[in-house]
Amino acid sequence: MKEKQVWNLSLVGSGGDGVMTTANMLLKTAARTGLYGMMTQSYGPQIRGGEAAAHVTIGVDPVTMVDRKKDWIVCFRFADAVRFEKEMEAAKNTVVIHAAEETEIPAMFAKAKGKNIPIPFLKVLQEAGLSELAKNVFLFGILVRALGWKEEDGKACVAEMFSRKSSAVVSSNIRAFELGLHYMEQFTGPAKIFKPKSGVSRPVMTGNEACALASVAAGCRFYAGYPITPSSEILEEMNELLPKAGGKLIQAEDEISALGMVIGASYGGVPSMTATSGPGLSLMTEMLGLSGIAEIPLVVVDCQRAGPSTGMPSRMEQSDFWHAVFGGHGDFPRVVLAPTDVRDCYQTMFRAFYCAENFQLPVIVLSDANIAQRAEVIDPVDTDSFEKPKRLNWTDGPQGYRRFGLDALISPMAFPGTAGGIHCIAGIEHSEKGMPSSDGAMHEAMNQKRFRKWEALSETAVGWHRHYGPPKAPHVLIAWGSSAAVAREFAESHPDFAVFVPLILHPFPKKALQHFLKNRKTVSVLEMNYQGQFYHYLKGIGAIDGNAQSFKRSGGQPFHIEELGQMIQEGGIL
Amino acid sequence: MKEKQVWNLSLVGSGGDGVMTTANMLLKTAARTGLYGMMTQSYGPQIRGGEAAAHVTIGVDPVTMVDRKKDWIVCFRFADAVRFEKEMEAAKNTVVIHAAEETEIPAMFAKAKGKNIPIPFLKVLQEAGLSELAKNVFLFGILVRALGWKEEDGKACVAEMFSRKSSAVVSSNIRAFELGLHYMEQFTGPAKIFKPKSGVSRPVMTGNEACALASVAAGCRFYAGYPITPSSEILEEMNELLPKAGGKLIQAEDEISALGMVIGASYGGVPSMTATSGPGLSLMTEMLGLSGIAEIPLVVVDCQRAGPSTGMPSRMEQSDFWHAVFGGHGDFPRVVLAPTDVRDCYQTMFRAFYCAENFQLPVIVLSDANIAQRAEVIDPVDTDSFEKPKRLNWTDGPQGYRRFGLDALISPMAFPGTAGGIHCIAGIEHSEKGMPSSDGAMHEAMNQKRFRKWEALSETAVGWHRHYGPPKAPHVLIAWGSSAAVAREFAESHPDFAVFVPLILHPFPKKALQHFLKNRKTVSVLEMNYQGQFYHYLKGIGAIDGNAQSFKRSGGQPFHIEELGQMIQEGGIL
Amino acid sequence: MNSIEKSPMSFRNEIPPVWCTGCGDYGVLKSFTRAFAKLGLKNESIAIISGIGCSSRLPGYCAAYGFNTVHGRSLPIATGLKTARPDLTVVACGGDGDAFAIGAGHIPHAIRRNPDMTYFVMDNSIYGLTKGQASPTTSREIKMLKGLAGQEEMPLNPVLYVMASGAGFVARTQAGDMKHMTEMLTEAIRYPGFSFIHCLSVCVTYQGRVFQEDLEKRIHFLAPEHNKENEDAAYQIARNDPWALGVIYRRPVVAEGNGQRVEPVE
Amino acid sequence: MNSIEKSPMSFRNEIPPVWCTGCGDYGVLKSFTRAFAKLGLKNESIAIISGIGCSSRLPGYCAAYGFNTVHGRSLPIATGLKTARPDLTVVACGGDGDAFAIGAGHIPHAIRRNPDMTYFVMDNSIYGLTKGQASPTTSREIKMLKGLAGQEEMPLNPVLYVMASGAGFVARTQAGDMKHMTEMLTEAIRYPGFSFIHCLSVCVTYQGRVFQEDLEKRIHFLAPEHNKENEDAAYQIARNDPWALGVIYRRPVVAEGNGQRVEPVE
Ligand SMILES: Cc1ncc(C[n+]2csc(CCOP(=O)(O)OP(=O)(O)O)c2C)c(N)n1
Ligand SMILES: Cc1ncc(C[n+]2csc(CCOP(=O)(O)OP(=O)(O)O)c2C)c(N)n1
Ligand code: SF4
Ligand code: SF4
Ligand SMILES: [Mg+2]
Ligand SMILES: [Mg+2]
Repeated sequence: MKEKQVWNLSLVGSGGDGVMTTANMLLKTAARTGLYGMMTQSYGPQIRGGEAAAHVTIGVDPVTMVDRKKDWIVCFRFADAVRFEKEMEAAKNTVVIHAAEETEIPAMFAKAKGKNIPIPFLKVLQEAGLSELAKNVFLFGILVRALGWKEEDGKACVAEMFSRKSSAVVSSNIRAFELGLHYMEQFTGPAKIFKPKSGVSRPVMTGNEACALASVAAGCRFYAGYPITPSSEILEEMNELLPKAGGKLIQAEDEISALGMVIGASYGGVPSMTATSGPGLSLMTEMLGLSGIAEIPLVVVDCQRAGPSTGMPSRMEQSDFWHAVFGGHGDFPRVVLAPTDVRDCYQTMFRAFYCAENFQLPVIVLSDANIAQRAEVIDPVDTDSFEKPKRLNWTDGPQGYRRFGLDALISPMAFPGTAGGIHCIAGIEHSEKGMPSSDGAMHEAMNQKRFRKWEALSETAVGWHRHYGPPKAPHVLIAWGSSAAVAREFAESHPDFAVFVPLILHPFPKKALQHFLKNRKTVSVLEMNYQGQFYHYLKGIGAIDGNAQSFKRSGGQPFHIEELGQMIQEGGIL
Repeated sequence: MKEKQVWNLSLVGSGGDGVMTTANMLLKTAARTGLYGMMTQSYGPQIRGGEAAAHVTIGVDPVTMVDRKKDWIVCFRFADAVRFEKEMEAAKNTVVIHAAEETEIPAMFAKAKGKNIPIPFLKVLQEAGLSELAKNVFLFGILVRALGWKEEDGKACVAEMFSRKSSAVVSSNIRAFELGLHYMEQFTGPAKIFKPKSGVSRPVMTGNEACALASVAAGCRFYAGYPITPSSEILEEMNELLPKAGGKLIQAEDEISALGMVIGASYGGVPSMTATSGPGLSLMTEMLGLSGIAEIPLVVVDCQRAGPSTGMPSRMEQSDFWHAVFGGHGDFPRVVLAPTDVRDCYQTMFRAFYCAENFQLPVIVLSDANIAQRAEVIDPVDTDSFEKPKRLNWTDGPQGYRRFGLDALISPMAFPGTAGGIHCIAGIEHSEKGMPSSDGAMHEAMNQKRFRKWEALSETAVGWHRHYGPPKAPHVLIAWGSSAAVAREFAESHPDFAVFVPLILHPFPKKALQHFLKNRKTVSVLEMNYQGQFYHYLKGIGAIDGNAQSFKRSGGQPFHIEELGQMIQEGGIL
Repeated sequence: MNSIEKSPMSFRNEIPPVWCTGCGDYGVLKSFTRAFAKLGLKNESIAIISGIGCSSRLPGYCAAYGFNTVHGRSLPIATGLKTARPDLTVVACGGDGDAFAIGAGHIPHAIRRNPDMTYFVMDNSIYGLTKGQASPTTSREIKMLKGLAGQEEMPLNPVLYVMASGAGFVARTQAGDMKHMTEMLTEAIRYPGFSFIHCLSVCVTYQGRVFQEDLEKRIHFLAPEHNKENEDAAYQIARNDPWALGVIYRRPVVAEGNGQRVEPVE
Repeated sequence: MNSIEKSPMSFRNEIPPVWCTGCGDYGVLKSFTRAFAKLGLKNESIAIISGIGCSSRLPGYCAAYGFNTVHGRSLPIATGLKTARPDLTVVACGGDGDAFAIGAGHIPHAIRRNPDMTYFVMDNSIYGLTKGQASPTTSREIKMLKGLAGQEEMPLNPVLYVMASGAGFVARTQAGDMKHMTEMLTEAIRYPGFSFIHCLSVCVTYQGRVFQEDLEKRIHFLAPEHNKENEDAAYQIARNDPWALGVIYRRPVVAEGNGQRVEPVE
């Protein structure tokens, strides 16, 4: 197993310190030079202006997770750093850069025997005649030097960052950048030099941005949503994208209305979606059932956060799974998909619209606070290679249009405006033509019809999963969503382990898993929720047996690799 | 196996025929004479005035279900009868009474070789100088004679029925009753004579009435609800009962508000509840989670109807189970109970309040359209023998009240007004004192705290299940709610079968089941929903294994015994 | 517009309504078909979106696209449809419970968005479908008389509620007067923006004759001198005359953009 | 009532607010504690119920019972509490999004029920907690300026909305004026029925200085001759003067029953 070529950095500050901007510039520059990277953000309880941390990992290969062990930690105030103690570990070689005024090094840095570099930020800037506000760009200069990156790449990034500001602002920031670049020389040569495998520049985006971009590419032309952390950026992004694509967007008064509008627009023939988080998904429950019985395509992205109720709005968790699969009174088919990282959001959204539009049912995409809001350098996605969603529209035909004909697997939809296709639908159980029925036999027949689609979809979704690790490894980890990364990372350094990652959770690719599990010794399911929701689901559908283990905990920070190692050990597997 | 002493009757008519009144009087008279009975009602799509059927079963022992095979069928119009064909079967000995004007006997009565009695209702009444409106009381007289009941019991019932009307109305109805009584003599002696085991008179009520009565007896003093079929009678009944008990009731503007009000009142220290059906339960999802995280006791009765969405509002189904157990984002504990008949509603509601109040969590009672609205003659319930719900209130103590102390299994509640207990709670994850926290470790600790209660409750709920049939019977049926009756009935005539009926569904009495299943050959789960919700749940928690079978179908009519027999046969068990 | 006038019956399908004999909703159904005929609409260009309730069954009886959605949500669904498909004539409809109880929160927002559609509420001051509970518009007298829950609650004033939310077209009519209903509906559909019609209606089964007689005694047409473009006058009527029939308010159309919008007045 | 006047600080707990420096909510918190002191209330007899939002964090900082519930649902929860426990002083509070977007449907019904409680809305015309999306009260200018969604939507008029729903006590105040806020709150809590306070407030982070300056320029106290018991006058103010501060409407208390209710006027 070869050493991974990554560099882990954390930046800690308070409102006004601008650590997020620095981290962003770093990631953008990495992308420009052909490197990969990932950035996550973390905030204290303060609404604005409180402590904040940015965790950045730069790598030669695609970065799948941010390590807790840091190569460098920069903090403007130690007190702020202590608040993020659980997110970052100062190891032996960790370099700690801190404001020179901060003298009492806290216990969390005790192990850091790397280097300890106090920097008198204000003094240096003042002496150069620069404003304190340029502190973060000065820091950016320091980091560009530490990484051995080209000066012009850094400069281009600064120029881009401030492109909307006056030229005076741009030039003083460029000066601050240069100052940082040269300041660092007195202490050290480059901390780490990466040779990118190619010089190709790649896009940087968050999971929420990727979801929005992919949805529009997949044909979504209507969005209605209600803001909620950590999904709001999808609404904001769609508000930019849709008008340009000839689509429409409404910020609804609540989530019930949001999904109602989506149903209305989709009923009108337009591929439509919303995004929300747990509390919103709970409120959408009744509308999901309406979509199910009236066979109206729709897509809901749920950026999961720690629940129940308001829970911990900015922290990740994977605890909406049960609700996504089982929520809602009565029986109706629905599809649940889960991306594992930012790039996955593309394919996932295409698949989501494919399932919704082609099979006329509700689709829930389970993202989470981590994927939703972290930024990644990603390989560009060739969306042309994806199957385009296509709704079976009814155009014309003999008299007697039956919206819910029991003879067809997929009944063509006549949307309003279609001559000759006039009919009335309802959330009430109905006959083939859509008329209300309270006949048990018709109800059973319609349930069969609705679930036949779901079974057919299950046959179509072949290969909607990934696996890693040796085919003969005795131990298998099953993981989904953003927690898949740590399982994969673990398996990379433990050849006894293989990993199965479903990208479609419901209907579950049971055959593929059973094939994968042949001749294995142990099976464990990793997920971030208290009850082991996915584990119990897999047992309920007979995909795993009673010997399988459940590795789980409540949400908060992403799983780290030592944590998984410990779970595996405690589970008696290692 | 001895022949059951029951008499099955169906009455079919249209609006104005008054068949429901006749059926009601029949049931009340049965109760008065010491017999048991059950009545279900069925309506066509017409809002009011359309066809209607009443199915009544009278028995010497408690009646657990209405048989599809009828001893007598009375119909004013054959066309109406045909619409209820699926609910009633005319067997060889079935007596068909019909209006004399109706001459073309439909195919559904072809098998009925019993007797066929045409009655010129209008003519007889006219000749006696009575109004057509008295038709149903005249019919009542006929039936009282057919059953060999005492004239005075029938008369008392007529008098009671019309007690609010003028004496002229009472006396003309009494005359109509007598007319029926004597009219019948020309055709037949009594059709069936029952000897009640004792002459004790028993109450008649529906499941919804029982839920309301029991709740008030259990200490409920606040109700908020929004009307919805088939739960509205609980709201209406509580509106009668609560003011008398010093309680309060609000008809809310929707179900979200209803459960919100319940949370508010319960937060104020008052045992509180609501009732609804599927669509309402879906809307209450977010509030359930709030109750879970803020540890606020509440009880929701869900009178299940066929879903999804608006579904078939007046038809039963058992398809809200998954939502009750798994619905809602995030992890939170909840309890799900299910009565199997009207009388069970008493104990179930006591247990519901016991679980909610003593363990500070949300409790869902899964009733269904059948139990909710059918009327039964029941043995009186000794509620004094039930454990009274009791909330652990915080009265006083040293400084530093901690609402969510991690050291206690059940943390005492200080409700507003309690001096020295001041604190603030939230749907946000919190510290022991209720302050917002976004710390993963605290979240895990609080999840543990919340689920510890649920596990403790599970230990307390010992014996909250029933079983029937020989301990060594090789085949086991697991059934819940109103579907338990048919399983039980089947087992009564099939000594190879035993039945397990959980009265608490979640947490599930796994140990009791496992004990019960020892040395059995087959296990099957019977339920009325499309996906086999309970079956999959039992597999998921490891209560049954992969060999168990799922017997299920969508909702509509209750299971009948031949249907179950066929399922068992097709399942290869018989 | 009316090149060839179609017959109202061509907007009715063959399905017999489930309503009770004498229910006000029959008249409403007729006036819907008459208005569609009068406006010369194509059947397939109409979409009628309702919630749940006796009155919400109406779309099922029209020869037009229809969607009998879930309780209280006709407006979000209609708004989504109209926004995505501005070419359609969208009419939302339902009962007083559907509109003002569970659906009340959607009304001000549908109005704020001002889609070019019509909302027709059949107000029988009762929950018909669920068998006679009080609705937000049930009078305190009737609640007391019938022993219904909510006796201390003041009834809501629907017309004032939509006025205060900023509706540009507000009219009242009654289910017993087909001619007037048709007129109001025609005008409302023609109005290029959100239009609201409050239709006083009778539930023969749960409100009965006294209610109907009372209603018939009180209703009256707006005085001919009422200036419907005068907001002050409209507020006077909205606040003080719950029985006035006619167009109570019609905000002048300042500019008709491509979406045929009424210029919102802040 | 004020036998021993407690200090406002005795209604504040030790928890530091999470609000941004300069946020209007700080002032509101102070005025809450002042009003409680002025009214001589017992700490434990007060229950403050909020929804979710920056402003909804307020109960957490008071030395009183508090419940920071879920988004948009403070009124149902407060109504349930007050109905079950009429002995308590119940104050519901929250932001403009909480109140008029997701919570809008509960407002007319809370008002119809007329529980003796106060609803205090901190209206900064923005969603603060979720980082600056438009709320139902955001002006079209600001939406256009900031490129927010909903630019064609007319803003809601909160005071008119509650008036039309039948509120008996309606006042407006602003978060920059502690004295006035305290006064309004005191009067509102004393009013024996449902009272509503519309508090113009500033979100320094997502609305910023221009908004604040504009607000300060426009606000003014109601003319001293304004007769708050005159409903017509109140409607004039409600409709035409969105910047007037003071008690806009106070329905005379006709009878005080045992529940201290205001006689509802139909
Ligand atoms: C979420 C939900 N809650 C409650 C119901 C039950 N329900 C159906 S219609 C209705 C009210 C009917 O009253 P209204 O809207 O006035 O219509 P009407 O029948 O009087 O025409 C109610 C409460 C439902 N279907 N869905
Ligand atoms: C059901 C639900 N939807 C959305 C949210 C996200 N959310 C939290 S606060 C808020 C709005 C905040 O605005 P406002 O109520 O005006 O309060 P402010 O922060 O401005 O004081 C939203 C949309 C949520 N918590 N719950
Ligand atoms: S119950 Fe009332 S509203 Fe419903 S159909 Fe009958 S008369 Fe009409
Ligand atoms: S974001 Fe705005 S409303 Fe929220 S605390 Fe900051 S200033 Fe106040
Ligand atoms: Mg109605
Ligand atoms: Mg706000």
